[in-house]
Amino acid sequence: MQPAKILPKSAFPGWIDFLKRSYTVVGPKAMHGQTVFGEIETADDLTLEYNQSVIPPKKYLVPQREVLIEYKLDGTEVEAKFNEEATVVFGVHTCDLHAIKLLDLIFSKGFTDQHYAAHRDNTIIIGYECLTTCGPESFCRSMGTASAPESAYDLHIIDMGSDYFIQIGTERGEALFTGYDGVFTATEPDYARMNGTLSDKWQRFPYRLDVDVTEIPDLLAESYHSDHWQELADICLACGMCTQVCPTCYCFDIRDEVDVTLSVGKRVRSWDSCQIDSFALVAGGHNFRETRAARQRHRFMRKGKYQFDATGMVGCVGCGRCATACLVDITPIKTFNELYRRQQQQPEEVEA
Amino acid sequence: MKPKIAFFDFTSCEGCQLTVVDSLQTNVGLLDMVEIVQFREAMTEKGTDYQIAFVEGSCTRESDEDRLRAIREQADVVVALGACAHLGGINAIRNIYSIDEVRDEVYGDKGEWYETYQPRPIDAVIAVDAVIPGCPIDRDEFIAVVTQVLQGREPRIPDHPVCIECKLNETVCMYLRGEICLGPISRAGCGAICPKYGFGCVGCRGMISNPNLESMEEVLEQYGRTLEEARAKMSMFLTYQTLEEGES
Amino acid sequence: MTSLLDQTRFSESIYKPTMARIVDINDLTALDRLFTVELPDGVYLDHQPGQFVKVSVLGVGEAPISISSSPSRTRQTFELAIRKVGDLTGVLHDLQAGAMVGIRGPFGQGFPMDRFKGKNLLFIAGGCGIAPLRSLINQVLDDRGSYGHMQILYGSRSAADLMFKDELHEWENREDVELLLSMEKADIDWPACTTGYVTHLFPQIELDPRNTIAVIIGPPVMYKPTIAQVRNKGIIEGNIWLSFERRMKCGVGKCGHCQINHIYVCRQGPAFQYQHVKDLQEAM
Amino acid sequence: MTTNVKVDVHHLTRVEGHGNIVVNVVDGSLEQCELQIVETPRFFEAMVKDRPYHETSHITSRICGICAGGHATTSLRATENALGIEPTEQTVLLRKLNFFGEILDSHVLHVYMLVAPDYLGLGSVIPLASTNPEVVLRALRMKKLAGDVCEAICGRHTHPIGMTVGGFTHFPQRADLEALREQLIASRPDLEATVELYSTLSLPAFERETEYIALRKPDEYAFIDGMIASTDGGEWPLSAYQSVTNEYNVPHSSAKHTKNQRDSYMVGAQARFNVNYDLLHPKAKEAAEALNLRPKITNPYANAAAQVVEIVHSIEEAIVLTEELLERGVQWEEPVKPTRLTGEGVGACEVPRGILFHHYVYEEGFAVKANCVIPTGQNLANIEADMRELVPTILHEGEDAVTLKLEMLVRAYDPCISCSTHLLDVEFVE
Ligand SMILES: Cc1cc2nc3c(=O)[nH]c(=O)nc-3n(C[C@H](O)[C@H](O)[C@H](O)COP(=O)(O)OP(=O)(O)OC[C@H]3O[C@@H](n4cnc5c(N)ncnc54)[C@H](O)[C@@H]3O)c2cc1C
Ligand code: SF4
Ligand code: SF4
Ligand code: SF4
Repeated sequence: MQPAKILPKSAFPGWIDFLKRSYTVVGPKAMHGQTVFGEIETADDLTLEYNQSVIPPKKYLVPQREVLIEYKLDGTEVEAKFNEEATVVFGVHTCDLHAIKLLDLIFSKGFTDQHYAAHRDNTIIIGYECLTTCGPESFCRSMGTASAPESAYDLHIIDMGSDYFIQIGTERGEALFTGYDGVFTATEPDYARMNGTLSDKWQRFPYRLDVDVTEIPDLLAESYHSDHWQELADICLACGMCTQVCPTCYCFDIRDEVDVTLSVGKRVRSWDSCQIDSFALVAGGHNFRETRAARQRHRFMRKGKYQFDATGMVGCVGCGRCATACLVDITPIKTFNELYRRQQQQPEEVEA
Repeated sequence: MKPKIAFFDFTSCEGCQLTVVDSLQTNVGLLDMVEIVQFREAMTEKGTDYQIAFVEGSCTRESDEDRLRAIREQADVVVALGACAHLGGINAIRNIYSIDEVRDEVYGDKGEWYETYQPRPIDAVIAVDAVIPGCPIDRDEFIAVVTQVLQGREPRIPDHPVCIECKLNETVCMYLRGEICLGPISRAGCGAICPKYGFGCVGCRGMISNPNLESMEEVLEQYGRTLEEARAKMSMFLTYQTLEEGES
Repeated sequence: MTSLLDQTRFSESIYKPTMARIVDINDLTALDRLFTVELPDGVYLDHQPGQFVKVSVLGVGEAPISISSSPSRTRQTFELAIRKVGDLTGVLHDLQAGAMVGIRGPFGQGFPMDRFKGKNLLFIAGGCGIAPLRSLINQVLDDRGSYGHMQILYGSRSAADLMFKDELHEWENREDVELLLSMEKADIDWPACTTGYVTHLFPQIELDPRNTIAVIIGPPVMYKPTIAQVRNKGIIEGNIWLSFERRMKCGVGKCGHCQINHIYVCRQGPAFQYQHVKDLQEAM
Repeated sequence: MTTNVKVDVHHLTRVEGHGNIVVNVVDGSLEQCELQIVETPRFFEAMVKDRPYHETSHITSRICGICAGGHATTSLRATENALGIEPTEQTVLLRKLNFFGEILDSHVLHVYMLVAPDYLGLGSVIPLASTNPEVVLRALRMKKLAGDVCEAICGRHTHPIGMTVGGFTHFPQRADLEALREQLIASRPDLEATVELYSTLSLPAFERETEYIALRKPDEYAFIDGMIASTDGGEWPLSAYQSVTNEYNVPHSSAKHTKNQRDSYMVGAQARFNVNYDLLHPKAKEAAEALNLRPKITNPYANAAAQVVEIVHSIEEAIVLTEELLERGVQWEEPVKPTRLTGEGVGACEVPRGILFHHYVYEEGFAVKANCVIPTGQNLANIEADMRELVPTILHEGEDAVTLKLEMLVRAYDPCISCSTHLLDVEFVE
């Protein structure tokens, strides 16, 4: 790995200006009491100390709405469309870096999704080490996502008070400093300070899960027939907010949109949600996941087990977004802990 | 041959027809695709030979019914345009009063001058093939529905809650701002424009077909709002539906 | 020459269809039509019976459709039996020969023909399940010597709903094929036709359970009772094969619509060995 | 000379709402001359009854889809006056900007799509799309600009969202305002072309002097708030609106008629022009010059031309306003809270078609009484007076010509009929 860099905070605004010359720069911005990823004009727009953004930065890799192909209706022209905008995404939290790693696996597995790949190729990801938790709903430490995974970032920033310690993940990350002279190579004492900062942070991150994350897939496998799904279904609004805000949800719909003269059109992909009634509805009216209970189960099984089976990573990274969004307070922590409690109780019940 | 389309207005503010005019701003090509034979708000000609009829407004009197039936008779496709036609909408607010009360209170001694009865959606009178919901309708949805009809397809509108679109906008939830919102039980498709501009959803596109009303009550309670407040909010566009339900 | 799958996989986008021409359209029933599709020059469809393609009409949408023709017959043209049920299929039915459609695929796992060789085959179709099964049947007929005894049970609502009537007659007339029909309304003059569901045909058949492979394709409601009958005949789970239909948007294991528990029907299926799916609650 | 003329225009077209023109001349004498308003009564005053104060503007905006923003603004001003709310300076500026969008939208619709076809001998604007596409595209472009102004401020033009009692619930970003300013400036060639188009149209020659009433403010061409002013002299505070309008019912109309110092008066662009000419933006005055308009205009057909002048005024003032907002910056402000929940108040705005009054009584935050007096209602008596004077002078032109000229006359007033149908008699306790 390349030696890390030290960027004095005083030099940070200049670096942003420098990057703006070649890239669209996006990052966390304060918006009406929330944080939202959006375009950055100057360093002042950035709020690097932030609680979870409403929508994760996945929106830069799998946009909410994306044109896949454009065509003439007579078939004489059919053209695939790809993202071409060179973007730097600033301030991605460690849990979101894990989520991006998972998306990378999904979209390259089997058939490579070239549209995702184009976004990934054009998007430089700058992680930001969380030094405190993101408020009451997050549980990254329990999910093992409170530190940065190496393969997901190009650069990773650790706030060390007066300076930023910047880890280099890739060559193209390092290249962001090419031609910028406000940055220094990290030295031994810098590494020592960085290590101190990192080891200090853990006391601020509580464990919130009663079960070890490695047991989650088995726990869910055993909970498939739990009554708890119906209990969740009783209160679930089936509004789909939980999946929209989740950094590891990527299910999508594809539709054709045509101009009113019926001459040209495009095939558009947009986010979909397994919590919506019609998600698994087929012609003939058969709905393979008709009940809210089956849909809630599917959601948590996906997070806890199916995505693990497919990628080796648990599909929930503990960001807590869905818990914040859900109006009836269905949360992964409560759900996982409740399933665990029931699993623990079960043998005793059998004995009694 | 270009399909002939006609627009009809019943009791309404004509905002939906205006939105149709506005949709031309970005889709002027529509004029090449169809022949508009009637559009009273915008043209003098009145053709009676048409295949597609867009009907705006609620049915609010006996004589409207005949007009509606005549439209149904002529048109192959009848599309309800906007909340007034789709739901009864704003016009049905007064349905909480009996028609006699309306006569006495509102008309006074001039009650005999004007014909009226309890406003209703047009599908209470004739079969409707498609709806473009909303107050007012969404321009893009109008164009999308017309396009689908031109393609010979059956238009479909979303049947999931407004919340989903609201989250995509990254709007601060109205409940967190201490306001009430019908988003969780209302039909999306508007881009959650009301919460986006700071006003809790009033359900102008109608309810989704499978709302979790019990849970909605819990949401209200959890955020310190009352069922009465929610009912009041629902009464803006859904009075006709609420009353119908109460009767059945 | 490139195979369509390579064309799909290595085109700049897996979502970009190859434009192909409909060269022939024939009515099968009032609701079903058989489309013969011709790929552009230099592209051939290299498919397995049981696989599907994504068919699209530009400006309308895309749907997964099983390939109904056998790979043993043609390479540049293939057949799709399509039922008019909704948006896209409605528009497809309005097309005339000569129209262009988009094709991606073939996708999914078909039936493992090598494993069927030397075995007796029991094919069970309900309704439009005959469309994908026909690909398999014709493949076997074209290489008849490699397989054992062949039985086809086909359940249909009425005579008017029978698909591929000409071929049914052909199969009926062959010595080496045993074809039994069931109809809810048996209003046809047919040598072996029983009133009722396809499950009512089982008492009429004899088979060697140890050497028979059963393949079942039909509407969702058909699977459970039919599998029960097949099991009843003594056929083990490992010798029962099924094919599933689900909502599918991408066809390549991304969009999530076709998931049954952890399984993506579009990638691991649509053809499944019964034992791999029998415990999945959402499967049947 | 035979002098039996019967005009019966059933459901007048290219106007908002349903109205019929009925004229019956028997043996040269005018037996009947009416503009019948046959729209079903809407009962808006009854609809807002028992509703919380922050909902009234959302309901009353649905009186009319074309001047929805005007109704909403007027309603907000009435509620604010009733509940003792003084909006902030920023609120006043944002509302004004939105209002220019509103005026622009409605006027462009009227002058291009509703009135212009008459002068070009067409039944609608649609054939123009193939014969003179640049005219139609220009109209659509200008309407889009109007819609964009409203969208930036309160979400949409028809049934605005972001305006609320005491302020706003949404604020334009700097980038939105910058984009607006650019668009507004870029529309100047379209303005010139609009003025030019109208300078070539020849209006029917008809003059009838009447009383012209509009809001007036000392320092600006009034659209929101002000005193009620008349060209016959006199200024009244808003609270005295009933003594200005003197509403009365007539049997052939589901909209009430009004009169002030004469038997009828006129409101709308022409009245505003006559009352407030001195306060027009200089560029608007230049446009008036080019259109040969000087106060006081007494030909009612010229109302559409006066609207063209106001289009210029609105865009030029909107540019000034956008610059001012950019300079001072737009802050997120909580709406001003009511100082009382029981009270009575009147609000008035110059909506596109003229002066609009909303009047509410609230008890404990809920509306108990409401009254709206709508511009078209105020113009009805005046339109009929025009018709009565006009018909005898054109009888010789034949039935078709009489019909067309009467339709054009009514259309010139830009009537908004569904707005004006209200029948509720409300007694206000003084
Ligand atoms: C592997 C596989 C193989 C298949 N093979 C064949 C085949 O060989 N032949 C064949 O005919 N079919 C086949 N199908 C089925 C075929 O894919 C569907 O019939 C087709 O997708 C229907 O598309 P459509 O656009 O016509 O219908 P749609 O219009 O998409 O839907 C039809 C019905 O679905 C429901 N629906 C869909 N979307 C919505 C919504 N948003 N809201 C409410 N309801 C909705 C409605 O009930 C509607 O009537 C196969 C499917 C799979 C998965
Ligand atoms: S399931 Fe919830 S907590 Fe877990 S990653 Fe998704 S949004 Fe975050
Ligand atoms: S639905 Fe709303 S916008 Fe449309 S006509 Fe009715 S009141 Fe007006
Ligand atoms: S504001 Fe309304 S629509 Fe938006 S998330 Fe909250 S409840 Fe749902």
